[in-house]
Amino acid sequence: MLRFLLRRSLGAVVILFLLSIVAFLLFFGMPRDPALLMCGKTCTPANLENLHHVLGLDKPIPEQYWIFLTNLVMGSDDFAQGPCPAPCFGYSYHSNEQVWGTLMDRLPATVSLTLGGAVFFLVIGLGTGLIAAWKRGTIVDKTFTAGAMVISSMQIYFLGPLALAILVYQTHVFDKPAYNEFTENPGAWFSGLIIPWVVLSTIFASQYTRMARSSMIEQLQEEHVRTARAKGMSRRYVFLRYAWRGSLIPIVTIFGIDLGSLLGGAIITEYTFGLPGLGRLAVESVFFSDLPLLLGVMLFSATMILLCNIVVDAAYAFIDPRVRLA
Amino acid sequence: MWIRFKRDRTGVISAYVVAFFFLVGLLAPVIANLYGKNPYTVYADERPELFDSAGVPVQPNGGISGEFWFGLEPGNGYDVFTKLLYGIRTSLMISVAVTLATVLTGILLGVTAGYLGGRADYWISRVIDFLLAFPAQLFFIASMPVVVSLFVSPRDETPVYVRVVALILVQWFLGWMSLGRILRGTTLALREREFIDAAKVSGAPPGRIIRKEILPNVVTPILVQGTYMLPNFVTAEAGLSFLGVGIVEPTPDWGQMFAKASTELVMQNDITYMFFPGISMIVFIVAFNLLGDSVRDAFDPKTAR
Amino acid sequence: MTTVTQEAGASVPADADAFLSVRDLHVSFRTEDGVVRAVDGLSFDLERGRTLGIVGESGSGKSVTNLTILGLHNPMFTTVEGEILLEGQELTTARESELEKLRGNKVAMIFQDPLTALSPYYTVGRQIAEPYMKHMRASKKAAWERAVEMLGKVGIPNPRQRAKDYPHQFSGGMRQRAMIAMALVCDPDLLIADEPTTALDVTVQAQILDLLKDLQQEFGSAIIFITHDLGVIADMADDIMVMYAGSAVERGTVHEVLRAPQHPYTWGLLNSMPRLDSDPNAPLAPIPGAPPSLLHPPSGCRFHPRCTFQDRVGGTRCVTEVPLLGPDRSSACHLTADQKRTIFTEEIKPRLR
Amino acid sequence: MGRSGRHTRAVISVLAAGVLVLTGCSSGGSKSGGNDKEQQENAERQKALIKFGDAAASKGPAAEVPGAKPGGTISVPARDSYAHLDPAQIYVFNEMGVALLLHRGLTGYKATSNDGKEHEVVGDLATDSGTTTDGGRTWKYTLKDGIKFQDGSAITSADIRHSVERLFAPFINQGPPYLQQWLADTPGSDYRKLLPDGPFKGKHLPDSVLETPDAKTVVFKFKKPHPDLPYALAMTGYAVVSQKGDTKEKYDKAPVVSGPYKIESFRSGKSMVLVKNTNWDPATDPIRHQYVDRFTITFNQQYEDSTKALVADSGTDRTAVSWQNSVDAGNLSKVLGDPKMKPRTVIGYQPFVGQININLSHKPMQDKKVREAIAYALPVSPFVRAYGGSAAMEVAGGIISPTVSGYDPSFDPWGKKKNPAGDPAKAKKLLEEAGKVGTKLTFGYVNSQEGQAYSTAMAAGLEKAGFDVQRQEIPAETYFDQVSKLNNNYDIFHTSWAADWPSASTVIPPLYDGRVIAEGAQNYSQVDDPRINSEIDRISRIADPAKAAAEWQKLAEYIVKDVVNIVPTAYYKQVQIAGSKVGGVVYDDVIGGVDPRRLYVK
Repeated sequence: MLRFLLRRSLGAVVILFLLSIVAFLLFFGMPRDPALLMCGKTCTPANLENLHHVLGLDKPIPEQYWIFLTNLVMGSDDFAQGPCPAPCFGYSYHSNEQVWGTLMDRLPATVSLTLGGAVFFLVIGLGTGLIAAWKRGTIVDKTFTAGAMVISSMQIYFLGPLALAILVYQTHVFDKPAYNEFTENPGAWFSGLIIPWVVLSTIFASQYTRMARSSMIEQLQEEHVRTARAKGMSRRYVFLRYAWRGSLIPIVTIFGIDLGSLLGGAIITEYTFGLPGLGRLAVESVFFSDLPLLLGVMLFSATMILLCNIVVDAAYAFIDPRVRLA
Repeated sequence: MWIRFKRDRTGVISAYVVAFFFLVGLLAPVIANLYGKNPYTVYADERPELFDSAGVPVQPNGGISGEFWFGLEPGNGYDVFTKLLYGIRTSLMISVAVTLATVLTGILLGVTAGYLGGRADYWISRVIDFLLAFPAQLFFIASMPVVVSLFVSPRDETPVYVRVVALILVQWFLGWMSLGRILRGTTLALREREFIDAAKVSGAPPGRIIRKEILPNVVTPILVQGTYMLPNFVTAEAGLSFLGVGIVEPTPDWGQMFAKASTELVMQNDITYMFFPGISMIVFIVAFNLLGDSVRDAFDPKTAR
Repeated sequence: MTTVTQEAGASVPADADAFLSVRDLHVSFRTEDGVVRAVDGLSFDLERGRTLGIVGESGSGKSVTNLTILGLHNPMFTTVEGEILLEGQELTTARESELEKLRGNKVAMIFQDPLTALSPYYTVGRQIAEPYMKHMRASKKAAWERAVEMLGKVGIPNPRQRAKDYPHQFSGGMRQRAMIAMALVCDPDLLIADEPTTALDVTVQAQILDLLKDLQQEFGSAIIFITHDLGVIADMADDIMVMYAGSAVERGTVHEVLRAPQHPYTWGLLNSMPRLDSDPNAPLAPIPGAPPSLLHPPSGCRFHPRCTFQDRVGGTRCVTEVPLLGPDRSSACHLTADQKRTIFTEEIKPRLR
Repeated sequence: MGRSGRHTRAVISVLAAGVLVLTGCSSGGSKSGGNDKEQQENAERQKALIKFGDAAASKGPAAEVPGAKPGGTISVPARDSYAHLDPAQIYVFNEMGVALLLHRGLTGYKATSNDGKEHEVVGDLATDSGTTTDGGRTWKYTLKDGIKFQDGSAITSADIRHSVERLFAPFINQGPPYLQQWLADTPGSDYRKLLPDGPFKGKHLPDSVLETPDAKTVVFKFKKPHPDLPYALAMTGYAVVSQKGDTKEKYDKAPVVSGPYKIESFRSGKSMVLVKNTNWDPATDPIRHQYVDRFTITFNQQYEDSTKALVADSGTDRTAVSWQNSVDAGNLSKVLGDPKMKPRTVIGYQPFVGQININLSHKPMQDKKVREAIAYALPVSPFVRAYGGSAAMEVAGGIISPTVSGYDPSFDPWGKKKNPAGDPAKAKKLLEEAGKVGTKLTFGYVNSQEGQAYSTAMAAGLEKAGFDVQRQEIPAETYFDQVSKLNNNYDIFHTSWAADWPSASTVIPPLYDGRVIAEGAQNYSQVDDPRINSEIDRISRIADPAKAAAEWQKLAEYIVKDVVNIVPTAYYKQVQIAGSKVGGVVYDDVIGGVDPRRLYVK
């Protein structure tokens, strides 16, 4: 187990390393000159020069990258804005805040959105999925399947604004979604996120409905399920113990992927509802061509994805005894 | 197989719906011409009496009328009907291109990896793993301006086609892996089959084996995957335009209409507007997914629905 | 007497002391391409303590028949006609809950491939204990003990340890033993073994077969033994029923059927089976052609398209008329008894010896 | 406000476009407050002029706000966090707002009426608004007694000198350039050559430029007369910085303040708490009050949110008012329509004037007929539309804002007020006369939702008149750097400019003086018209603000009507509301928003 985790983490680090390179190069392809942003109004070529120097943009890219890497690992004190402990992505060009700090500021919103949403869509999605599989072929099954089909074809950028328009702007039933710290005001935290949760989970749930149903049905064809029935186990018991256990693998896999990408920033959702999460941070950092921030977000969300993958693989071991880790 | 597909009614119907959308996209200019409007006219200035000073159509339901079948877009007051036609046209054009590109790449790399095996296989697989670890959406957003800047200096007007090409490129870059992986698997399996060995023994050159023996056998997964990928590309493209990094005004585009629909202007005053892009896209995606399922069932009936 | 039989189609009250009796069973599935008549008018009886071997190629309806007995067919696509009486209780119309009480309790089943037939997610011990807990209302603890005991009985070394293992940690043979333990845990009156040895290699086969025989001695349960391997049947079964394309074509005691088979299909089976003592130069004579599609079964005698003795019957009887299976020792073929005997002794036997 | 004002606008518009999805725009821009009423107000404004106050006027304490009583906490919802707190870096609305409570300068604006419409420039740290004996070349300031920083240390001329000298340091790059340019007597940003490293490497400004003979006296010496100095020094950008407390870059996060309030806590992007500065002596301050005990500022409050909360008026929102946030376009009509909101609502102009610049450095644009054609054809309605309709934008006739002395509401040479969609027919005729039909116009627009919206529509309008318009998007955050490049390839592009003080002298010279054409300077249209230049010189010398205003007005009309290097688009307006328990809510024209200094809790 431990060896497995170590090995996987090592792989992840390698991928992150490569990714950071790609992202780094990517940024330097950008049409905007970050110095121009910093330079501000009374900008002279001289100033620009100076800034290029301050930002280290005049150094060759490999060197810049090396600096970035060393800062990341052991922090740095030679930032004009002040010291920058590891993990140091430097300071944002735009807000002059420490990137890591900003990331951590934005994380709670994303986490709240993701985990809250996840609870919703797992419960709803798997619930309906199981029911559909249990009542396979009946009208219930057909309605669920059809409904899931349609909903899963909706996009957050349609459902979201629609929900907002109806619930907020037309009927004023809800306030505009907003993020409030749970610790400060749980009530506001909940009411502020409810619409995003519902919208997010509606769409995700529909996909889980379909997946749960099909994998359950697949499992029910399995011979060992038949054996269990031949043993005289009740249909319900077999359904919930044997078939369900088997369906977990694909579900967990997909869930891991979803969770990872969501935790890395539910870009469109956060953007649609104006939630101050990592996703929106990402979009901002692109708009302001804020190199440190952009790199920060990119690596962070990649880390999330990889992390979740590892967790999922580890989870297999608990679900399926045949899987041996190492 | 073809017969089995024909027997599947939902499949056939959805096939018609999908075909309809492609037709609409294809014939957009013609239809617009007959309808006598284009998606570029600023009716807010042409016909100010139809709007208030914030550009909201004064008539109910977003100004739907005999003259403007789908109403007028809040803001500059473009004609929604023609805008939707052209929007569909743009989005489909891009998505089809992306699909073709990814399929070709998938075949190329997947089959090579699977057939050659060994080092080639190893590296291609690693690349696939690596690219799969990418935060795709984030990558799209971040790279759009970059790719655009590869074609034009930021000082010049970005021609529409450049944005289109850029959209195609970025989506292609992270789009081909899944298919590639599947094809690699299939090829790997095929390679072990007797008839390939037979061909090998009979001294057929690899190229020929791949062409004559392998490709025919991977058509099924390609077709199935293709029908699944295209709608995803459509929504992804729309997503980018929605975020403002894809197609921008005044070029009509599905996603860009969603962006418009998500402005307070629209949500406050003119819900009607958002249904046109919304409903049309849902119908399209549903139809396409149903089609996809039918195609899959038609090709390999074993897999349980 | 061993197996009382009725004319196909006729329905006479089941023989009183028959433990299981199947009457004119029809099973058909609805599929994409049409209705498959998997079992078509099958009847047989079985008494306690006896072993009935059912032989036939795959797709001849052997397995279907037995799944139907347990009511494990998928009710959505399957229609079942005729009756299945277990100690006089009608099973085809029985409610799910009643069937559940029987399964694993009165009637247990062993499947062909123990690897896929055992759940990979639970320990062998637990899977064996489960039915015991359910049917015997036993406590978790007691059931576990029982499981361990059964594992011991089927010859698993240090069962207490192995009970905690998962199926994938067992060898093929041990898995099948575990299967058997699982089937016998509630000492059932009827054990249905569906090709229990096919997936195993020969040495293990022998062990499993011996095991089954011993256990039958001990538990005195009746066994339905399904296989396509006459060799296995020879040392397992008391009686044999040969099935072809969904219905029985020949039946009798092991001796009768193996010593003096009457049906061309049975001859074919014998022919296609290699023997240690047969002349290596004598070629094996596989049955020509392939099993018929049950979508559109051949008219008349289902076997006629592959039968090499049609001409002996003469006329078009084989094509038009369905041969009936008589009671007791009999076979469903239009050849006369003499023809059968002479053809076997003069043409088939030499090739076997 | 000037440059950064516009810069922020650009950045904000990108935020609006890219980041806050639910951006501007509204239900009915149409139904805003009656225009005639405003016309009258404007008329009054013209009369209201800003005088330079003497020692008497500069004496503290400030006149009590009627009904005001001390105590209580006011909560302040704000959309944007404060990127800068170092006064020399402050050039942006919301930051200037809070700076009014934190930083003091040599001079400041004293409201002489309670409606925030009449002001006079008085001495803040100085005993008067400044004395000059040679028409504005030499200005002498004497510091008051008892003026202290928050740490209790006295403010001396040394601090003033330091504050001025550090303006030349490279890391000060966001603030206004006036004083520096005047001292160095150079346009653009060459002034930095005067003291490249600021005071930090031991170099200092010579007495010939800045003289501090004793701890209380500061003397500015210019080569040219600059009668506007008192105005300029009133800007936050020239507020005092503590010499020994100066932490350079870090000062931007934690300044040593001199105003009535000091920063108790500041979590960037989250919140800021201001508490009374005990070392502030009201007796020394003619313009600030210290009624409220605490201000708690919360950031990331979108306009919709703050509006909703303030309208609902419950709990702490009853004692809440936003300095920055205006009523979101969506609720505008609702708020303006609701009589109950009336007493809690303040309406006013922001000092911005929008204009399309015509780049005269391009040959085709040098044909006056073409420019007139543009002026006629250009639809300004798209601009008004894009920013929320007539409640947020008012179609402009000239370039002098209603908040600036010398504004004339009746001036409208191109008939935009009557016909905001433009007059393509007339334009076409002009083009045909000039034989320039099909002239190519490269239209640079800010790449934001609004930018895309109005540029496309404007382009459409111009094309009707027979122009061939090429739209080119410009990244919002570098927009102004791009368009202020001398060799930029845009023929027309939109900018908006806010007067830095209520005199056209901060509008016309920086924008239209042909001699300040320079890389990165603000003469966007690159107009170099001898008459404009000479007039600027002449009017700059007029010491009496009133006379000057009248002259500026004439020059402004000449520019718009006869030079046609720009086409005015709109005056920016805003509506702000406060909680029912907040007193002293006044829309101050000079601040361009609610005056934080006068606030108290009822």
